[in-house]
Amino acid sequence: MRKALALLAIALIAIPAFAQTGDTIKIGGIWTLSDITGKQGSAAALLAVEEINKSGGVNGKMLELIIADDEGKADKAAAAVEKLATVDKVEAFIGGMASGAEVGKIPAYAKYNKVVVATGAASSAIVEKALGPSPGSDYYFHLHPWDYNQGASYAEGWDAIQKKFPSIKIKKIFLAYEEGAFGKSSWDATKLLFGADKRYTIDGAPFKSALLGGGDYSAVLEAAKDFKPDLFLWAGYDADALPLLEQSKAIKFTPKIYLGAPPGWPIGFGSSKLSKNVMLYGMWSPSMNDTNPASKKFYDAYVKKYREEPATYFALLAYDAVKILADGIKLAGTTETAALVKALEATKYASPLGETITFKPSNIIKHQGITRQKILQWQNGFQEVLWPFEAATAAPVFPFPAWK
Amino acid sequence: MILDIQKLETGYGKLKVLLGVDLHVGKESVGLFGPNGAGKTTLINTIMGMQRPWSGTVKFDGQDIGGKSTHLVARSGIALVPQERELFPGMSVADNLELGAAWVPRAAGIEKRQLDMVVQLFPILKERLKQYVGTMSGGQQRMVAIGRALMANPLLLILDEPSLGLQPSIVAEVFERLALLKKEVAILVTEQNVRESLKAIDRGYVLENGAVALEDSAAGLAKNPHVVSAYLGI
Amino acid sequence: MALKRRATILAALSAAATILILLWKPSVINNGLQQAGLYAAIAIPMGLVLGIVHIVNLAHGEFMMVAAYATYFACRATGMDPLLAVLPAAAVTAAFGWVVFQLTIKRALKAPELNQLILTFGIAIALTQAVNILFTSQTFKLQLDYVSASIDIGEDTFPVWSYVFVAFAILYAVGLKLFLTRTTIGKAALAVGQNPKGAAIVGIDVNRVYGLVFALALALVGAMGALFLTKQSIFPSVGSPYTMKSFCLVAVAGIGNIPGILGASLLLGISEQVLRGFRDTRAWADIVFFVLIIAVILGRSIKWRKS
Amino acid sequence: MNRNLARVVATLLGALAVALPALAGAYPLQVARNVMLYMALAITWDMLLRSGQISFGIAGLFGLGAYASILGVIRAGMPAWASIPFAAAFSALAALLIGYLILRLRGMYFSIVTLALAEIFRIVIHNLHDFTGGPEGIVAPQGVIFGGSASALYWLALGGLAVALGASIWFERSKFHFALTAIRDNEIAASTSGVNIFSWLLATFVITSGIQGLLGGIFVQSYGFATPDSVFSADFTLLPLAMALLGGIHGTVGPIMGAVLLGVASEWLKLQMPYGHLVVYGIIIIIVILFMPRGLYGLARKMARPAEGRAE
Amino acid sequence: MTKLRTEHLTRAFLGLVAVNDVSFSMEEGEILGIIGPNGAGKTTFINLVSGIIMPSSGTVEYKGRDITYLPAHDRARLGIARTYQLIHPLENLSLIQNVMVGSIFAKGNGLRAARAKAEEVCASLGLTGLDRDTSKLTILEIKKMEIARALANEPEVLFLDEVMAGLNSDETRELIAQVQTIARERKLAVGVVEHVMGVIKELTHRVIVLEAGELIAEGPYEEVSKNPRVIEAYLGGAA
Repeated sequence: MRKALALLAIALIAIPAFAQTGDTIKIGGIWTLSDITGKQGSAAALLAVEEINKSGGVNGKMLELIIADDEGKADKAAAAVEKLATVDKVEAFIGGMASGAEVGKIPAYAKYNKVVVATGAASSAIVEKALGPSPGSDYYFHLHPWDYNQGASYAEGWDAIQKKFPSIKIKKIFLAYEEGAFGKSSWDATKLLFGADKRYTIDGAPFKSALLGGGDYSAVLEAAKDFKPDLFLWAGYDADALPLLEQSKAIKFTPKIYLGAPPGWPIGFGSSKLSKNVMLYGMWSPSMNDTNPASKKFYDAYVKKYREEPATYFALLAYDAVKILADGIKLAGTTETAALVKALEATKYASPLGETITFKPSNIIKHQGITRQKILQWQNGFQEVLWPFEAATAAPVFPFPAWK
Repeated sequence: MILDIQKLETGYGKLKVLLGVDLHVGKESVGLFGPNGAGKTTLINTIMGMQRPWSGTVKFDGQDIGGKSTHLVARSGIALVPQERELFPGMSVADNLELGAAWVPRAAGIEKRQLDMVVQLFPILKERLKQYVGTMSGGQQRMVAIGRALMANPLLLILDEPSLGLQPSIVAEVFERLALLKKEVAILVTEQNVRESLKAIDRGYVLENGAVALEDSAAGLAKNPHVVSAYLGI
Repeated sequence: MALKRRATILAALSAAATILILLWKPSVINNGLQQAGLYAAIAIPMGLVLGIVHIVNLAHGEFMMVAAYATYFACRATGMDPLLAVLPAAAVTAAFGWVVFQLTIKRALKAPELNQLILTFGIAIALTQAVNILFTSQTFKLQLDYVSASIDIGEDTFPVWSYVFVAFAILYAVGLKLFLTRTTIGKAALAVGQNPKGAAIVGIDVNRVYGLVFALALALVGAMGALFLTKQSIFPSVGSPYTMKSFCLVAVAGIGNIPGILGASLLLGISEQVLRGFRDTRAWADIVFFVLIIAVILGRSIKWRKS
Repeated sequence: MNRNLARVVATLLGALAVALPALAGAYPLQVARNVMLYMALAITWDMLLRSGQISFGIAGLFGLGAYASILGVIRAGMPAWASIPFAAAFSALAALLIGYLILRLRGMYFSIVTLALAEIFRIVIHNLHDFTGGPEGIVAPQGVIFGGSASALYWLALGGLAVALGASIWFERSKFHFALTAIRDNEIAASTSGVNIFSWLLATFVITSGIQGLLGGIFVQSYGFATPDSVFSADFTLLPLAMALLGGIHGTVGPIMGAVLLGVASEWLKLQMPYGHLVVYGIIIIIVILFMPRGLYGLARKMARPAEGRAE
Repeated sequence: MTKLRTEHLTRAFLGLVAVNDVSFSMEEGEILGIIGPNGAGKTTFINLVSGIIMPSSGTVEYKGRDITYLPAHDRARLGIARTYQLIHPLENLSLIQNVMVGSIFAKGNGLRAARAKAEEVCASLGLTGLDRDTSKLTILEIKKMEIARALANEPEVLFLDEVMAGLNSDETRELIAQVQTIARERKLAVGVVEHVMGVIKELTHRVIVLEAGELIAEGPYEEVSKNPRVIEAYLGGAA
């Protein structure tokens, strides 16, 4: 709690403090500040700005980050863009998390045609569609993988893992997905990518996430148990993580691989006995500090500044967004859109997320950053990266142990 | 003097309803008459603390109770049988009666005695102690309301239109019982059924337009031509 | 009387349905019962407040959330089991609720019901957001072994922990029934609920009873907060869906009908699970709740018009 | 005198609303659009409330209109502008059918049934994946209406507000005022004075629902997408309700004042304290309800005639 | 000419018969007193005739037309109007607006025509200060307003339920005179429920007496008031 207050105080002080510097490059950052992703995302972005300014700024100018809250709503998000663009006169935007709020920003973004380095929004059905094809959406640099990117990367990852570890054999996959947009798009992607390939048999069932008033998984778990999957995976939220495991244990449901794909994990999940050998999809874990110096540098700086762990990879995405943008401006020597877009297209940024970010076309837009998520596993209380192998921190433990 | 009201004024919003009422009740049974809108119910509400006095005093048993909360007035020893009965329809007769005594210090420890008295007064209630009040007829409910008030072992019993909505035969019965009661407790009763109630009271006031128009003994009222023409016309 | 007959018919029908489902898919009944217990135990205190204080408390679930957070931090600090915290949580939440009542709701008791509704809506926002500032939107969860308790019957394994909610729901319903019909203060509360004016006339301090009943309801909510924590994750907005569910259950049961909440919860819990049991109806499980509400209320209104 | 003052204020506000695109930047315009949307919803909610019926189903009819509009464009090939009146008609028709069923209910039961219906609409849209896009939502292929022009979108929102305002003022000055007030004050006296209670309630429900659908259409076309969670958000029910109550109910002025208060307060607070402003928002609601039970407008009227304070 | 007639009108609530087999009729220009002890069913009877509640059995006829199950608002349109025992001003409407309601909905007048009609009716009752809130009216004014609202319906049958209750003797006298004038000038059939017998005596041409829901006597007041059954009903037990 003290940490939270400290963070709050710093954030409150930070905004006006930067506002006072004279000749600056203003960047607008929009997040849902009441959400942990927005809170830590904005904090990490501030950290990046501070680091850049400490090392002399960008082309002799200081960076200034102005933060606005979208409250997770489309209309408020649109107002935030307008405010940053016209009142604060920012020269580029970063931020974003929920797709429903991100779509609200797009008309305004398009109107101002300033560079946006987006940190969230995975929904191709609404966000990517609303952005539309190049060149209309060229200003938009999307860091987070689209939902179909994620699905494709898992298919790729599991192929690779099975090849490398012949003892791991997956034939039947069951997906328990929360019934909202996130779960549904995961299900669509899974069906498409794994189902098309005859090597896998796919089944799935929706559940109501505890985040939205659910929390009883008995029906979906019974269905999964009847299906006897090799890989059981669930797409829900952090609130579902432990209750799902507890209820799985209660009905003695033991798939060979038990995998969760929430955007974040509950506090202290690793210290729970049930976490043992649970696999997960994600982008980053503190265990990468051991293998990846960029990760360690970010982690240490963040913990030092805010005295709390970054609990979500959205913090790193926001940090990266600032760094990528700053590098782009350095290269372009201006924030003028056409030049900056060109400069950003040349991005080769070694991210603390453990990969080098470049921008390539995705299904609709021209500038997609990360396309792969990682496959990780909880081992001894830590998230160890299994795949991609270049970022791996540990070998998989297989199979998932039977309940005692 | 049990109840002593002097120069009482009150009203609703800007409308003054009582324009200086003087009224007192000793160890006796007093009637309060008057047409609808004369202020009878307002006067009772003011005594009971449901209506704040604008000026004047309300003394009960030597204490000023003007403006006190209703529950404190009730605990001090005034029991009311309201016009609308105000019973607890979803509770049994026994519970309604019990609640009449439960919160009044004067009734503490003698609930059994009071209950005996009530069922003696209204034998029909004895058979129906378990019945929900909401399922009873208006007349029976009126008896429960009177019984509930008596359970409090009150010093003063106020009855607001006890015959309202009752068949004539039951009206007669109620007033018979009231006549029996007046030895035990001081009574203030408002009534439209003047003739019947005159049998049960010692003295009466006629309230008109928020002021006492007439005060006389029961016998005097029965002879008064104004009362006869206004209330006993038939 | 009509009520009793209807209840009997309903009971008979649901008994028959239950047996059928039991034979076909026993886990549906097992899970439905436990879910019903959770719904009922949370809704009953709201029914109590609505029945006696006549306030629709839109901050109901938020109070449970606050209780769960308090319990979580107490348990984490002391290593205590949340089951031991049930009573302290009840006491603390009751005290908290009493203070909130005195500061806010009491002043709005005579206001139009819409004002009360928005007042408690404001309280709900303030509580949720205050917790959000203090603890962020991240989820917290205690991990307890007994939550995964189960019983094997033949080939099937039945989880049983959530029967603790059923036990509490029954405890609440029976306890409140006894309290309201057997104790003096309980009878006073019932009397206030049925007729506040009549209650004042017999010497009951109506405002005090309102405060006490509100605090009592919050004690029950607080205990549920501790219990809820055993099974579910907590986060700032965890309570609000339960506010709405409780509100609807209370309406279906009929205001002031606390045992009716048990029935309504049972109906809801089991029908949800039945729909979730079929592949084709899974996604529609949510709708059953609202369809039932409308059916019951419309059905009842037609009956009213007839009589 | 007082009435003249009100007229002057109204004229000034109207002029301000019309002149705003010329005077203000894109940010105030965007905020004004948000405020106007909620204001219009608050007014329509209040219009039904004048009969004593409390609807919790605003979000349902709003969302229904939103989907009618966007699906009208996508599935039926309507032009975007035409889909907005279509949304109004669709919600009005839905209200007509529902109204027949539920307008005999009173009090809390009416409220709960409207709430449940809103949820049912949401779940149905949520589950008809192939037709509605399901939980992931659906995007208008042509993008935002009017090419996203800030002033055009402002006019569109102002137009929606004007429809709600016009209807509300019409209600206040026509037989609706007499019918609804009489129904609210005393249904029995109303019916023996010849008021056909059910018909007037139905007409009011259909009209206000139609406007709510219209606003849904405007919302969806202004942002170019719909998801069940965004257009059926409980905010569209609770915020208008809170705004109307805080401003003062049973009239056009109160909801306007309430919407300005809450709409501007929420935006202003956000600038003052980016983290945690929603707590203050909740506390504002609590304080206003406790200390101004008749809302801002009620308070203003009370202060305007202090001599007559005593009654009530 | 017979304006209103009931045949065997009966209404029971949960087994309790409130109005039992009442047959009566009202003629044009007649002021009919409806009397009886508290709880005799007078108000229920008026509720049945004005359509607020529906009878369990029996019929109601208006100018020869069967209106037994016609809703209240349609009866108001046909020409049946009434006031209420407990005064119920439409408190959120002003005095004149209260009166206009009758004209607008029962007669389908536009607002302007309704206002003119309401002003005319108010003038005939001596009501002034027409734009006041109802909270600022005296009891007499509220009573008159309720009568005015009923009259604005342009009814042919008017029921006044305890309209004199709560008035002092001067006010009562004033209102009696006005009701008589109105009934005569507008050729109304008026039904009057009153407790104060002086009013009934002065105002009515004929009375019917209800007791426990049954019609027990009918005729001119002088005649009925000597009927022993009536005396017993009123005074209870042996008088």
